[in-house]
Amino acid sequence: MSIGQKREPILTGRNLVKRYGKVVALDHCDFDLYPGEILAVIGDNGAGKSTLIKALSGAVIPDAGEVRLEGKPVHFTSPNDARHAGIETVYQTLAMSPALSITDNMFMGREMRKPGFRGKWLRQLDRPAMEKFARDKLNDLGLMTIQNINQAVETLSGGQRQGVAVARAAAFGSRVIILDEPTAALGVKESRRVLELILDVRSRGIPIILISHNMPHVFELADRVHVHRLGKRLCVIDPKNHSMSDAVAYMTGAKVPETEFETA
Amino acid sequence: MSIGQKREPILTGRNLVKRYGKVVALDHCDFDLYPGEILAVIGDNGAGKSTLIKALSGAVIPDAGEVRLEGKPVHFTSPNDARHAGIETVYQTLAMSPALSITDNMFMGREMRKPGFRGKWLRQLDRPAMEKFARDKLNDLGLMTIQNINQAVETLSGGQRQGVAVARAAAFGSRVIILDEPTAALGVKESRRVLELILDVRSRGIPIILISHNMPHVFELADRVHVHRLGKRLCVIDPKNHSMSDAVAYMTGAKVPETEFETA
Amino acid sequence: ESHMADVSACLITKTDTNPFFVKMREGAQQAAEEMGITLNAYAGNVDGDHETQVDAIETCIANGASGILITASDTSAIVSAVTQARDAGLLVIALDTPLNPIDAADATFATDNFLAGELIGQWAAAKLGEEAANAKIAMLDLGVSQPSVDVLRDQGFLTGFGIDTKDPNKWGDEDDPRIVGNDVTAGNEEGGRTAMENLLAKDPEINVVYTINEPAAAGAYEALKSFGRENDVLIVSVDGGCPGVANVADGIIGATSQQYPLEMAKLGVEAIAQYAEDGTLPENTEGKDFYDTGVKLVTDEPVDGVDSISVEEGQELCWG
Amino acid sequence: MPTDTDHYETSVRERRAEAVAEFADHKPSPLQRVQHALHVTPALVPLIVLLASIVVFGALLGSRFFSPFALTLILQQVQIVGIVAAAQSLVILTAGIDLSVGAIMVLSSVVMGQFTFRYGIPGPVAVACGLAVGTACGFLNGWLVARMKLPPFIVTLGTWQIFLATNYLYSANETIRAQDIEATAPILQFFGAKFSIGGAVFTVGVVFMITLILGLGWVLRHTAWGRHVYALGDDAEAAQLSGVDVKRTLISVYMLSGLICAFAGWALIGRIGSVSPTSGYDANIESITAVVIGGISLFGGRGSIMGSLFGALIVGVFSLGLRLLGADAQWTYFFIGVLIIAAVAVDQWIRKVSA
Amino acid sequence: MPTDTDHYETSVRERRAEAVAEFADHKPSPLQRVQHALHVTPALVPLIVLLASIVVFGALLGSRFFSPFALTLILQQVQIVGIVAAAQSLVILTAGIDLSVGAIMVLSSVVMGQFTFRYGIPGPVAVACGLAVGTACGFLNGWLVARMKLPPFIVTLGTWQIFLATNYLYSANETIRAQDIEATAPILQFFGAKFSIGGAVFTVGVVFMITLILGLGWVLRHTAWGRHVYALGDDAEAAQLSGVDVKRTLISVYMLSGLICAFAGWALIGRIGSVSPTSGYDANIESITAVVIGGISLFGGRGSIMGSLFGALIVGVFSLGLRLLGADAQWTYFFIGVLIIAAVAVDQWIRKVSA
Ligand SMILES: Nc1ncnc2c1ncn2[C@@H]1O[C@H](COP(=O)(O)OP(=O)(O)OP(=O)(O)O)[C@@H](O)[C@H]1O
Ligand SMILES: Nc1ncnc2c1ncn2[C@@H]1O[C@H](COP(=O)(O)OP(=O)(O)OP(=O)(O)O)[C@@H](O)[C@H]1O
Ligand SMILES: OC[C@H]1O[C@](O)(CO)[C@@H](O)[C@@H]1O
Ligand SMILES: [Mg+2]
Ligand SMILES: [Mg+2]
Repeated sequence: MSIGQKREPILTGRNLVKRYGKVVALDHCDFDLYPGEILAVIGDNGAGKSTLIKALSGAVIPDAGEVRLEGKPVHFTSPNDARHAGIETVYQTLAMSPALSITDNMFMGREMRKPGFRGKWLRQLDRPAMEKFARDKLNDLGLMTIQNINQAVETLSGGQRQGVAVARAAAFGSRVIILDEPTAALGVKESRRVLELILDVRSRGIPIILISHNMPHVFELADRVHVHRLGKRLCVIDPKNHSMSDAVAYMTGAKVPETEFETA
Repeated sequence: MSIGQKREPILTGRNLVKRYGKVVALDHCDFDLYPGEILAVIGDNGAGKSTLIKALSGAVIPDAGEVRLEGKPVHFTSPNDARHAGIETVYQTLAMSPALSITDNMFMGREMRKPGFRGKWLRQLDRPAMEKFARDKLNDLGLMTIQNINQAVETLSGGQRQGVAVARAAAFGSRVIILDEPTAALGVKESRRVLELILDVRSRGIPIILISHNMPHVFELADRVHVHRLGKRLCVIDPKNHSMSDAVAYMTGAKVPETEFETA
Repeated sequence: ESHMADVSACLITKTDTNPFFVKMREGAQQAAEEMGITLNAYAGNVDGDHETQVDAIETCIANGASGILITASDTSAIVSAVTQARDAGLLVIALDTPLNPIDAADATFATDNFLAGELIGQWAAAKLGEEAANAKIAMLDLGVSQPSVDVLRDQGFLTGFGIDTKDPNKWGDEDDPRIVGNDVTAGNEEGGRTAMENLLAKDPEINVVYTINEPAAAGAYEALKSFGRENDVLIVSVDGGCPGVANVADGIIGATSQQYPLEMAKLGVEAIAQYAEDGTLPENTEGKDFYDTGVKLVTDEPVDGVDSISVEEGQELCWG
Repeated sequence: MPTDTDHYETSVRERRAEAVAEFADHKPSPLQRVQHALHVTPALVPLIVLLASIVVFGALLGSRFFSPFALTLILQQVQIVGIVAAAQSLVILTAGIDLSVGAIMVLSSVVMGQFTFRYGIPGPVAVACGLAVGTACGFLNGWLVARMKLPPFIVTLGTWQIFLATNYLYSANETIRAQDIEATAPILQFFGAKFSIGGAVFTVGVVFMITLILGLGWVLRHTAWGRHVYALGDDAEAAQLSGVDVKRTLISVYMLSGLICAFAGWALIGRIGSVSPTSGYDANIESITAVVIGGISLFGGRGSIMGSLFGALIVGVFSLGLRLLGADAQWTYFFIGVLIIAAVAVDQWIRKVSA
Repeated sequence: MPTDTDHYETSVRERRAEAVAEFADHKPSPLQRVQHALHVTPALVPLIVLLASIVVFGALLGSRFFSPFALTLILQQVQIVGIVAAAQSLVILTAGIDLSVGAIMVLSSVVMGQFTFRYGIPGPVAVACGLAVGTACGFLNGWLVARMKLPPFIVTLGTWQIFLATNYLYSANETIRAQDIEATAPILQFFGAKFSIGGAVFTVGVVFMITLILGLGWVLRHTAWGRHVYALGDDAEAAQLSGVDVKRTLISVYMLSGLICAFAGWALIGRIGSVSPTSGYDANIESITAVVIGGISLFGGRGSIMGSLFGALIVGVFSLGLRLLGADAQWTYFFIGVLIIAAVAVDQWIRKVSA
């Protein structure tokens, strides 16, 4: 994958600002994602990475600044807005309801209704259709052999859950998929499974934003690395031209980049 | 530091077993800590590391097996028992009460009482003495300049909290100090501060057990590395003779060690 | 008589803590034993607890009882349930407290509550003499839902005292300046004390206290005592239970209108037995729309123009 | 945001369980199988208790208890609590609690009565107004909980007092007599209408209670809204992030709860015939008791609404059974107390082992 | 173990705050300073509300209200709720709740009375037995909560019914007359003994209430046990790991709460003169109301016990003040409802900005 500075970005953020009381979580932050790429976002704890992706995915409404999708300004006021626009997010906390089934969770907030009277007036869910879709999607991604698509998410292992969360994103994310620390707190084997999943999704042409503290993972997967510091983008680097310790030095302020786009 | 297999271990565990319902968290596990060393314990998620150190520190009572301190069998039934024996632990969750002050937290469970009637009969705390002690200990460790020793722990930054937790352990831990993932979820700069703290404590001659997922940290600090897998000690390796990827391969079962004490 | 063995009656009281109802229950139990019939007793949790009484009526129907004796907490609202019981063929007799309307029950065995109030009102007025014109009166009523017994006694007292009651079906609408205020007591000690305190705070010069019953009077007395006013305030009440009469003897209560709950209970049980045997319905007292079980004013300080009995006589007739 | 972290914690725990599961013994014992069945069918325990208590009282009392008449009488006696418990269940499923249910119920019934008698509004319109007032009360609760983010326990502790005081002040504590209602606006007593099948006597209120609970059970299971209610009770933060409009759903739950309480108020008029502003004082505690005995978790997101019907019926069976036995009414309270604690202990046991 | 994760979450948040603080503006505005003051002194808000309401009613009512007599009357009227609220505060500080306080109080007072009159036990011994029964009830609650790990709300919902039923069954609903008590066992009325200073009238009960709350305040602040109560309410898991014997401390809190309720039962005899098994029906809700208005968090670990005294007094001031104004008693409930919601909204506001 090339660092396509000349191509049109698919998702951009300009001058994004978000304050929480006296804390400035986003401080006039810019952001660009190009088609087909894996963009890693790295930064120290509290640098504002999660807030940035929440602003891009409608979970947070920025105080100022602009988000554009395929060049057109968008104003998401809830995660559902972003979803309708084709942006899917796997949050740091996975955002699943443990007591509900895999199907329920995959369709949460965008359930399918039965056709005709029962759907329109009784608002009855079309369970068979939802179950079939869920099963297909899990299979599509060659994910895993889950016995019962109606089992409660709390009965799944951590790796399986992460799989379901990514499958949900992959199934509905037609334009962009965002993953916030998908391997944090995961074991070595399980991390590997998730990384393969990410490459799999990318190979279907969908661009991915990947937030991670794990430098080896970042450098293994990413096409470009967005370094976030003190609430804004410090620079974007090419992992092929930079070492992990460079990245960490930027992140922590030990080293200052010459230009914003070091590798541009 | 040398890998003192010949010396007498200060803390040992033999055949420790702990079951949670159908989960076997400790499966006839052995453990040895030698005087003055930093022993790292590594292992996959859920391998039973935290359970092992809880068994050593009285927070969990093993179903079977024996713990010895300086050769004598001990039967801790609460963290306080282990504390009285000089074993101090900094748990993964820090175990502090956010709304209470630094002093309160440092002395939780071993408060000092005023001398005479007021202490004996009214059970009044000796606040001035406790405050002085807390301040001294934080200074001793050259920890940080905390303005007000009576400020609530919730008003401290994460790094400062970690510092207080380590200071508490260092102040009271005369025999062994146990640290469970002290740098997890910490930023780069703050991690560094904690690592220095650990070296500082070791230089005072107190042996340390360090649980961590962070291989660079483990290999930087540890004298010996205890690899934990499926509820028991798989092997102990010398970080100077082994690579990080060896360690990870053992942890995940990708590679099987020839003897339990590879480096012995 | 063996043919009475399968006859059963129910007694449903407002509470089972007020000594009045405790006695009523004992009296009914004793009468039932004498007649050889079964008695089941139920009660609300607190004075005013209406739903529990409805449940109890339904239970009596389910149990195949021949009749129900009830002292209703909500005299209007209970009517539907009572009608249901009567429709099911049970004889329903109101004890102590008339239903609203009074003919919703087959019969009512009660004190003439208006008269009970009137007697203590007259007595208090006569006792004060000239000063009655400047009296400061505290009215310690039963509850906000104003059940009939509450209204009758209150309005009876005011009438006896010579105060215009305005709407006689309602207390609290009077505008005579001698009334310091009304407050509710739930007919128990705790309520009596707090209500008395509130009214004393409103006007510390209160010198006459009307109370719905003797437990409320006992609470009011505690309040007065704590303000050092126990000796210069006239308390009047209704009930005539032995503790109450003893309080009259001790000068705690000035006068009380004595009721006869044992009589009510006994008559009630007998009426049910009679009805079960041959369907006879009880009769009312001449000229009244209920059977009057009688009321006597108990005091050791009789006044002219008001009939009363002495404490000694009262003690002979008292219950509980 | 405790829900956020609960979720995190759960996911971490799950992960751990998996890693160790590999070397743990997995064959379930018969006891574990029972536990599993109880775990996936939360209304089973209260159902068993209900049936067992019917059998025991039936054995003790014979046909006096075990008759269509007595058994349907229980239905009549629990109808109000049953309807209110349905409302309470909805709120508790969202990890909330509603202490104001009884007050909303009485206030609504008073509005129905006073609108008819004080202002001469036709019965059906007055009923509609009462239902609207109940819904509005629910909206206030929901708004304070969802928008102002105040704890439900405290919000409804406050609105309980407010609604009840409003009820007394507005009604001037006046009871409207059954006879007057029957003459002027019989529709107010509609829920009291009776019909019998054999010896069994049913009222419209009883039919309504059963239909309501079956209907809500269906809606909770088969509509998106129902799934969202469970999701947000389970983990509000996660539900929000995965696309549930948490605030709107919460407010809709409290509004629906208010509406159901208003229906309970209507049923109350049917049951006691009159409009009495002092009724229903204990409805909040009784409904919570039914819900707890019915096995719905006070922490939200778990349990079935059928359970609270069974819970209410268990209380009804004990009350009537003990009364028929001639036992002091206090024994009922005593056993209900024991039952509450036993119910939650069993629940804890089920969760623990099947966790 | 939500506490565990709460802690985790808090620590993570703190860390984040720090990293960003470097580039955030830090100068506190005057408003923020006020918030900070209120945050560190949780009893300040209810104290201000209390003083303000005294001033307002004083202005409206003049010397009828603003007299030593009326003001000490309020103390007498709130003494029972005040004492029970002290017990409730302790439990709520541990993140629990005790719905059985009122039942324990009445049961204890009945035991004191019946032991004297039924068995002829000397007054002081009977009082000691009553206190012991209260403590035993508290122990049962504590044991179920700490050892069986059942939720406090449900445990005490159950024991509430159990204790109350026991009370009725044991007492056979018998009221013991004030005059008999005075003659036989005046010690039972000890808390009712009064003395006056100027126009101010105090009773032993009032003095006990104030001493109790000051004493508990001291103990909570100046003894290890007190610190442990706060620590375990804040985060039970952390407290356990850092060396607090959580179970023992919890049980001791519930036992102390039971003992205090028994004292309230003793004070109740002093107040109403007699022993009446129907008293104190609303003590649980009234005490929770006082605690909530007093600014103690229902989530545990935060707040000062002085606050609940102020909370109880605020309710007392409103009740008497509105009565004296001639307002319907219902207005009191209305305003208390508003006050409850306002109190928690202010609390939320203080936390939010000073967080
Ligand atoms: N809902 C919120 N309310 C208040 N402050 C918040 C909120 N969310 C985030 N913050 C603050 O905003 C800052 C940025 O947080 P953010 O979660 O974006 O950081 P991050 O880079 O994702 O950190 P991490 O690597 O720890 O996940 C932090 O100081 C955090 O405490
Ligand atoms: N209190 C508990 N109850 C039930 N199961 C538990 C408990 N504590 C630990 N376990 C289980 O025991 C196993 C070992 O857990 P432990 O916390 O010791 O792992 P670990 O090696 O420390 O993992 P991590 O690296 O994620 O901290 C896991 O399966 C875990 O779910
Ligand atoms: O509570 C009012 C009730 O109290 C009594 O006076 C008995 O004390 C009854 O006659 C009346 O119905
Ligand atoms: Mg983040
Ligand atoms: Mg661990």
